[in-house]
Amino acid sequence: MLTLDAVSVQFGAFRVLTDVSIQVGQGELVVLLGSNGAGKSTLFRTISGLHRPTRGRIVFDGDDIARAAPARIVARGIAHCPEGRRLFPDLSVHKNLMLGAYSRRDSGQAVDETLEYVNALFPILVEKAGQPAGSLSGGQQQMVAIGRALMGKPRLLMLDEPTLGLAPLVVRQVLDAAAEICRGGTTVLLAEQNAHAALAIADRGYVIETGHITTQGTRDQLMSDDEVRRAYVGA
Amino acid sequence: ADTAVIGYSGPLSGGAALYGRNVQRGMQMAIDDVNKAGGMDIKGEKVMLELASLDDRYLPNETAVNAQRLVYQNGARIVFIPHSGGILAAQGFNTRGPQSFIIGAYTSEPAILNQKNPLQMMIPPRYNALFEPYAKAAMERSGKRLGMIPGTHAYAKEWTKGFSAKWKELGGEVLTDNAVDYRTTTDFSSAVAKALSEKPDVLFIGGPSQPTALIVQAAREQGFKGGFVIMDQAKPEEMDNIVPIEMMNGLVGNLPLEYYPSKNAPAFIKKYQDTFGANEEAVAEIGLPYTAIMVFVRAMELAGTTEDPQAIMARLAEASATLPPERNPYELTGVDDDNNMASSFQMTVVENGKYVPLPFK
Amino acid sequence: MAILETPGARLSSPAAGSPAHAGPRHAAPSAAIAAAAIRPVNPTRRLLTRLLLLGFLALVLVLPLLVTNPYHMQVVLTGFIFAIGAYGLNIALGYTGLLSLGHAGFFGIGAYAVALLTSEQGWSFWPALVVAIVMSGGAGFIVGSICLRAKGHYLAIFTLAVGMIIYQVLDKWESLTNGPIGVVGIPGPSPIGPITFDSFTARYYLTAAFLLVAMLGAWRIRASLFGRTLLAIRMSEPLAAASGVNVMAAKRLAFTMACIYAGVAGGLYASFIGFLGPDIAVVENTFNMLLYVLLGGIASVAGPLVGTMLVYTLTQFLQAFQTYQMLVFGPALIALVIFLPYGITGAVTMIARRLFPDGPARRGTASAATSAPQPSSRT
Amino acid sequence: MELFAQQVMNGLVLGSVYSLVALGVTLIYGTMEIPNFAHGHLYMLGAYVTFAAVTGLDVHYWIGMLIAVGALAVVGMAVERLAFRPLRHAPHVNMMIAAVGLMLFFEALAQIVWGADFRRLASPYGAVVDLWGTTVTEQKLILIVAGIALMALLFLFLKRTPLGAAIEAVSQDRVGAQLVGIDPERISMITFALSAGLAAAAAALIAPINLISPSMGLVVGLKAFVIVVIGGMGSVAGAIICGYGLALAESLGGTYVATGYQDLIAFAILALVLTVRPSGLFAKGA
Amino acid sequence: MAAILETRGLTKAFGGLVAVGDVDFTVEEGGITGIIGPNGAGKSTFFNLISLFYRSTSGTITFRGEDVTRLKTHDMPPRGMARTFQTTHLFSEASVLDNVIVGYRHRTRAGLLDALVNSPRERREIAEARLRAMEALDFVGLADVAHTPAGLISQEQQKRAAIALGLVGGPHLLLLDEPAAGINPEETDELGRLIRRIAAAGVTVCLIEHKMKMVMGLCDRIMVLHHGRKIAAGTPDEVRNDDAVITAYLGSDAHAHA
Ligand SMILES: Nc1ncnc2c1ncn2[C@@H]1O[C@H](COP(=O)(O)OP(=O)(O)OP(=O)(O)O)[C@@H](O)[C@H]1O
Ligand SMILES: Nc1ncnc2c1ncn2[C@@H]1O[C@H](COP(=O)(O)OP(=O)(O)OP(=O)(O)O)[C@@H](O)[C@H]1O
Ligand SMILES: CC(C)C[C@H](N)C(=O)O
Ligand SMILES: [Mg+2]
Ligand SMILES: [Mg+2]
Repeated sequence: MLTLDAVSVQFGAFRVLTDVSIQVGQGELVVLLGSNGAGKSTLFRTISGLHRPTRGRIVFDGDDIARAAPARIVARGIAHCPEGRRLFPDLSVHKNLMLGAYSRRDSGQAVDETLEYVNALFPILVEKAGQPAGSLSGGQQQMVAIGRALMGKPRLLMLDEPTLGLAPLVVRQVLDAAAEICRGGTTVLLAEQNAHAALAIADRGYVIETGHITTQGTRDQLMSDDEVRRAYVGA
Repeated sequence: ADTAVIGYSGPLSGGAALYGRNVQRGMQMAIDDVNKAGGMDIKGEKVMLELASLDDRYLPNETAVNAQRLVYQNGARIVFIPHSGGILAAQGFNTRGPQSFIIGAYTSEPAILNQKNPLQMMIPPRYNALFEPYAKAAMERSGKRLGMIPGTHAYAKEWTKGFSAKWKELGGEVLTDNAVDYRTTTDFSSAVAKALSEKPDVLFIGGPSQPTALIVQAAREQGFKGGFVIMDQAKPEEMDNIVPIEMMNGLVGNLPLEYYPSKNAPAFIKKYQDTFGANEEAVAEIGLPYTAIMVFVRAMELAGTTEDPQAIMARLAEASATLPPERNPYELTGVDDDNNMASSFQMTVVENGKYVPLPFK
Repeated sequence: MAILETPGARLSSPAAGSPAHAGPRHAAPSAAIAAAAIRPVNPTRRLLTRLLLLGFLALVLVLPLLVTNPYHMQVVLTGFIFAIGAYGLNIALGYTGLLSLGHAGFFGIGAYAVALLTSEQGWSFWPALVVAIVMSGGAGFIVGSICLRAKGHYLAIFTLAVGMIIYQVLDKWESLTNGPIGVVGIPGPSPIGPITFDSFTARYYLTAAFLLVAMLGAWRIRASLFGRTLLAIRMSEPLAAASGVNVMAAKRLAFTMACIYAGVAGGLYASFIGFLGPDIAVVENTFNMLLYVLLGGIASVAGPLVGTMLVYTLTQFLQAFQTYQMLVFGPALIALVIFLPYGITGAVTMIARRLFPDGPARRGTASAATSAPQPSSRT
Repeated sequence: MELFAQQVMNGLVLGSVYSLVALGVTLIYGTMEIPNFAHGHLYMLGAYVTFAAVTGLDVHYWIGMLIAVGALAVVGMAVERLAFRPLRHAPHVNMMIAAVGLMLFFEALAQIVWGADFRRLASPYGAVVDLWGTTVTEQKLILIVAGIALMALLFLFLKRTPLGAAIEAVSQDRVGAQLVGIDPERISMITFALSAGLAAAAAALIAPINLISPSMGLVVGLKAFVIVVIGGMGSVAGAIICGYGLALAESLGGTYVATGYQDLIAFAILALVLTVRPSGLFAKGA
Repeated sequence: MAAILETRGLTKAFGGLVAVGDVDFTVEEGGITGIIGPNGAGKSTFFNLISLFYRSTSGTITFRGEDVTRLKTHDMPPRGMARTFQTTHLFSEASVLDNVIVGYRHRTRAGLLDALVNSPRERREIAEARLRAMEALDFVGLADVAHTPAGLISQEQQKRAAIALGLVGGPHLLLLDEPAAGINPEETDELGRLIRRIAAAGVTVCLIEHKMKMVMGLCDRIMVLHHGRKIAAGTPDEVRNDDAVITAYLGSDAHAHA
């Protein structure tokens, strides 16, 4: 459903992505591995329209969205749970979640259902609902961010290092949630450094290094790739 | 030189812009008249006049810079300034410095006379001359209890001080001072209500004409029946464009030029309204600067120079006493020994919707 | 061995906790490290900077010979005076990130101190100026102690109010200040020995001297440890505090310094213009000085002067448009802040950086004439 | 006692104006943190446009007001687009300077188009009514009622509608907002239009009571900033309460303390409040 | 070993919520102490309390024998306590070197007057500060980016820069809040070695971390917080096998990975 074709991104003289080409098929869970500064977030930001690619096409459902505005892209059904969470710190947790449904056009009831789904995923958010999001703990904020992305009922969900700063238990909850979401029919694109856990739930994966896609393959191929094991699984 | 430059530095923008513009208009009118009449006759030579104006937003330091500019760039030897601050700043160097120049001082603030600056003509009357006649007129007609809602600006402060002192001296009773800023106050009602709560017979008010008129209106709306004394800054002829003149009954103030017992006034007013529109009033800020220019013109002609300030000042008295009538709308009779031009002035009281002139006693 | 060089290792030395702990063992650090600590600066740029500085000093010195027209002189003089005020604002805003919208108020305090003492008490200018410094500084210290607990926007509006209050006091406290009528006949600076200050030239050199001292101070502060502390506070107060900086004390000191600059400028203003009214303290004047700092180049050492002179001449030029001048000036301001976000010096520095880049490191020196423009934190 | 009632009434009139203007400032400054000190000048323009419509096109007063609100909404958007949007990434004070530029521009513009002298807009509702021992003109009653109605509407808009939430969202995290499908540029345009419109409404309501002049906006504008800060940046309720609070303090203070100090009162109160509570009365979060 | 830091009944409530409740905790001089616990357990709050970033609701904090409970944030670094923040926090516009120099400020005495007259003390201390900062950067391996604006170096470099900023003042105790968050396994191991070297240099380290592999490998002692309360403390092995900890935090197959 999503195809990147030789996408390059440049900041001034500084090229961050070089001819990145990836495919994400309907209903897949694809993981994007790469260390700091490799370009994962930049790639996501480019897909969701926050950066303009200097070259290449980004095709979603057959249309090139490479130059569309973020709002348009969200409306088309791509949700992006960004690095650094990007919550609305002074707004209540509940308002943060509801804003996730901003560009939804379906009934309020449908939105409420999604809300219940999110609350089931992260029960702590129910008891924090009234509290300003900024006052939550690092991990709790991460949960709000994921929840907000889910509220858009996206067809493609991009999670940028969602387990960052989460307790081991929660790490698994979150990744299980991602898998769960995927099973529910939503395509998931996941950026992770915690490769071991991520690959456990992924169908396929790409490895990105300094802006180039260096390796790609199915979960098992990547699992057994020594390079990948050394650098990202850290086993 | 075949043209002589008259300088002007006044507020052309900001809160006092209207005031500054009026003075500028008066000057411009005079200069046009002189030029239409073929200019000045300086030792048999025709010399045209030219006005150079700069905006000083009522700020003394701007006036200082402007005055320098007018003198040293535009070659002016006479600079009109319409506010005491700027005048006092200019006094710092108009007699010293490479080139001395004359200050045409359009302010009624007596403080500018303290320095006895030899190169200065004060144009409007000193307001302290008005206190007694105003007070008497108001007391006789309306009563002895004086409520006060004057403005808070420098000019109003001085007025209030002097006038209330005089009022007491004449045996009147002065109630609390409810001064408000006429430019920034959004609604005068509360000040008026406060003043009226003391049941005054006369209200002392005054700032720019229009807000002054609004206070009259608010007072009437709240049922005030007494009279008013207005500072000379407010012009009855402008106020009656804002509120029906009946509301102004019992109001004591400066006599509008149009009611002056002066043969020259009507022509002047007509000329002004032909130039600037029928509903523009030829107020003192127009007529007095006009006359002042004419005085200087005459003085330059008598002195036979446009260049030498001292020489021009030397002939000022003579010049002001011998103005040709068509150039003297107020029929002024000459400067006093402080070089104050309009030292004699007239007042009015409004009685059932009419301006009744009252000559000074 | 490397371990011995680590800060941690130093803890084992008895002198730990005192600055003296940079003990003998560290007297001779590895040359490489010592060398690396010095910023590599492009020599050409440093040279140009120095030349610019010399040229500037020379110009200041000979200006009266070039400018004979008293009007131009008056413009320069008034410009210099406001520039001093602008330098104060730059210390608060540019260095420390404290937006003081009450700056004109402190300018007014200094001005009235000099005006009243010289004209009414018959003091001579110099002691009066000292009092002006003490008063504006004292007021700054007190106000700072209260206001600086508020941050960002709250501080801005708080100081705006303080400025308004100062103005109102000058306007209403008639027994002291003559209220709106103002102070009349303020004498010029009294002579020092044989030197009198009646002539424009003499007054010029006096003002220029004050200006140069002000600039020197601004430059020293910026280059100093104290200055770095201020810059740190501007960039992040919490981190500065967590790094052991007494944020409140430093801010208060910077604020006081700024007010002293304003006070001195005010004192000169009063005695040069000869008349003083309350409206010197109105917020428009603060905005003007803000403008000078910004267009010149915030946090830079040349900026305030450049900005003041530029804006001042521009307004003089625009006078030709009469009533229409603000129709031009207003949009001009907007355009300038849009296209020169870091002011003239900012733009110049950036160009200079392009032309003469530094060595391996990507950062330039904070040199006297034009120093790195720093985006001011959202104050 | 009668005096007291009269002054409370006057306070309510003034308060309605303060609150309306302050609400505009809460949106722009309190929420989007754009220090548009020229807001008072938008208010001034609003008054002039109403005046021009009523006298020039001689439409009815209410139509005049609508025209003013519409016109100012457009001006507001233009201001956002031309002056403030280009400065989004610039240091914050640059916006203040831009605001100063706008002030100078608008004031000069008004002076050139409508002249430096005061203008007067006659009210169709000039009649004087007696109310609980106080005398007020109908116009003032209208001002109070309309003012309160407008505030209620705005409050609901901000707290109940997605668009309202979006405004706050954008102000707190632009990127975050974009990622939930909000178009920040559209939002800030709407916000500016809204606040300029409010200012115009306030001006149109007060115009018949007061005089119209190029410099009428400055002080009201600055007081609005004071109100917003006392009320706590971005707090709508705070702005309304403090708007009326300040107005009452001024009219009553003017009566029982001393007149001529109104402007002092406003700023003194602010200083006191911030001394005790460095981040305002109704500050949220902190 | 003596206690370098000791808290008694330390409590912090935000409105109704008790973020940290009645925590008695001791950090032994030397070595590495870890704090773990679920998200929202109160770990960062605990750091904010002992670094006096927050005022505690009740309880006492003793640092090197001195009761510091009522002191201010900026009083701690001079006494030898330094910290980093969970979301890496630097003066991003300034060069990395200038960042670290700020960390040395509390060791210097030169003030406004020294600045104005450029006193010998000013000159001496500036040179000194530069040198110490450079040493600190060298120690964390960032000497080569010393003159780069801190905002332009990578996430992981920024984390090390923050550590240098803490180290330069020569602290006795260094608090690290999730130093390894968001960096990959390889770099995590590298960071672990750095932390060891810091401890070896005589600095007591106390860190919050969710990466169990790192915590278990690094720490001599671990405290576990849950709902603001201390539910366990002890050696990695004790903690790892503590049922309460497993159910609350680790999950059954914790030691498997991560
Ligand atoms: N706006 C920008 N301007 C300049 N450089 C940028 C910008 N955004 C990112 N970069 C650089 O691009 C590179 C890739 O950054 P990116 O955040 O995409 O990496 P990442 O894979 O997400 O790393 P991490 O795991 O830390 O999130 C980094 O070197 C970063 O410094
Ligand atoms: N300033 C605050 N105001 C209100 N509540 C707060 C504030 N700071 C923290 N909290 C609450 O206190 C609790 C502890 O927060 P804290 O940040 O200490 O958790 P943590 O242990 O650091 O979690 P994480 O590992 O996710 O960082 C959380 O429930 C959080 O919502
Ligand atoms: C108030 C105005 C009438 C000006 C006044 N004449 C003055 O001297 O400033
Ligand atoms: Mg990333
Ligand atoms: Mg934490």
